[in-house]
Amino acid sequence: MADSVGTPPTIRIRLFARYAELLGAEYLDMPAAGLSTTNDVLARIRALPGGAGVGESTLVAINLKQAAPGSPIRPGDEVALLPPLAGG
Amino acid sequence: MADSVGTPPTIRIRLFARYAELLGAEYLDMPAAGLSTTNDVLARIRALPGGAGVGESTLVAINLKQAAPGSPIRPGDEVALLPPLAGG
Amino acid sequence: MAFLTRDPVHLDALIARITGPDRGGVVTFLGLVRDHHEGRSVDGLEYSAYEPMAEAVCAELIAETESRWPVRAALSHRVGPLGIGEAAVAIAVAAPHRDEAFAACRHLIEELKRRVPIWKQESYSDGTRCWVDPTAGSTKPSDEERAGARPW
Amino acid sequence: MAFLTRDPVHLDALIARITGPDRGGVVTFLGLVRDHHEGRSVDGLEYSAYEPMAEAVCAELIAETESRWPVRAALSHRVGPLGIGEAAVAIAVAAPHRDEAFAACRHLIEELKRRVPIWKQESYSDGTRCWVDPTAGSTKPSDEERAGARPW
Repeated sequence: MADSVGTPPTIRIRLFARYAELLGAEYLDMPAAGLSTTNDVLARIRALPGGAGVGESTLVAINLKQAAPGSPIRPGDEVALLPPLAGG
Repeated sequence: MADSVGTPPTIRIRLFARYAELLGAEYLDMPAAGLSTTNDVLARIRALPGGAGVGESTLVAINLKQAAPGSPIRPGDEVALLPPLAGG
Repeated sequence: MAFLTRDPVHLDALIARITGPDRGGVVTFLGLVRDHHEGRSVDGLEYSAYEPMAEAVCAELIAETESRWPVRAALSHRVGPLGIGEAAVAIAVAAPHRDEAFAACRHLIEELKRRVPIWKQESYSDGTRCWVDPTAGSTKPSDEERAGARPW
Repeated sequence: MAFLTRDPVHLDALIARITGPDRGGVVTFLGLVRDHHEGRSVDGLEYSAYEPMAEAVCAELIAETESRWPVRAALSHRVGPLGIGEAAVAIAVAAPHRDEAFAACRHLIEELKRRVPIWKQESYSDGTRCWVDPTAGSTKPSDEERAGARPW
């Protein structure tokens, strides 16, 4: 398929609330290379300008499901970084 | 006072729900003589036709306040015999 | 403010009486008329009360609840005939925090059942009626009640 | 049925969805917007959500509550701007007995706060805004937030 050559596989990283403000974006599409767990995603985000505010209490969801720290991710996944929840 | 001669002191006994049906009355005015505690009132009521149904679980109130078993009563008091409560 | 009412109870109105800018947690309890009781089919029921005492005890319950927890509380109890599904009792508690609102609301319904002089007569689909006795193992209509009909 | 809404939540409508002739005990919880938070005067706030996940988690909470207790449950959570005193969340639980209704309602609000991806930004009377972090000791506006204004 042309796609497999033309567009390298990506991970969509969703950002919310304070994290969206810190990074200045509601989502980022990143090359999947080197991103094999949620910890890799967190490390890459924290290296960006504003990313230092993505703290230890960040929850991570993969494809709308909360995931344990260090869960594996695959190309095409949507990984959401959730600041401390404040509903209710 | 004429009253003290003409009308001997009474106790008003209020009856509710099942007890009003059993005794056929919502209240009875009884001569206070011989009625010095709530137990005396219960005994007198239980001796009336239908009064046998006024059971051990009867609660007693004196002048709108729930009273411990055997509480003293005085002429002029309103004594209420409360079947098991069923509000709520 | 009367606690007993012959009219339908409105939860929103009850809540409106107790909320305030400092009270962010509201817990309510509604007791609705069920369509059966101990296996018998209920058509409707009628509540009666020793009204002046019931009013006094309800006021006492609200006062003691508001002194034990930092809450505002309100309650309303129906008297007279009710149909299936209608609210017999409504309680609302507002508090700065939800712990207190839950605890105080629970306390109010338990104490109301224990202390407020109100009685309930159920009418069954077979035409009999029965005064409900929560202290009894089960509710059986007495002979008088089967026969019908000393009017209340 | 959507659990998130931009419109005011109506407790009566929520209750009507879960009552039934066999469920005589209804417990509800309302979370209202308070006028202060940690000593600061709040003018209003705005909720935002990871909407598809929030809807999925709410559905999961209702399902697990209804399987753990013999209850029917409903909930509604606001997103968007809210004023002081408005209900941010409403939960209603109906059960045959009040024990279950209280327990299930309490469970729902605790789990909702713990698991549903919703965030709250408060606006204070001094013009600053702050994302509320219930895991933090206290809420302090960051420099970015003080400066104002990356639009959300």
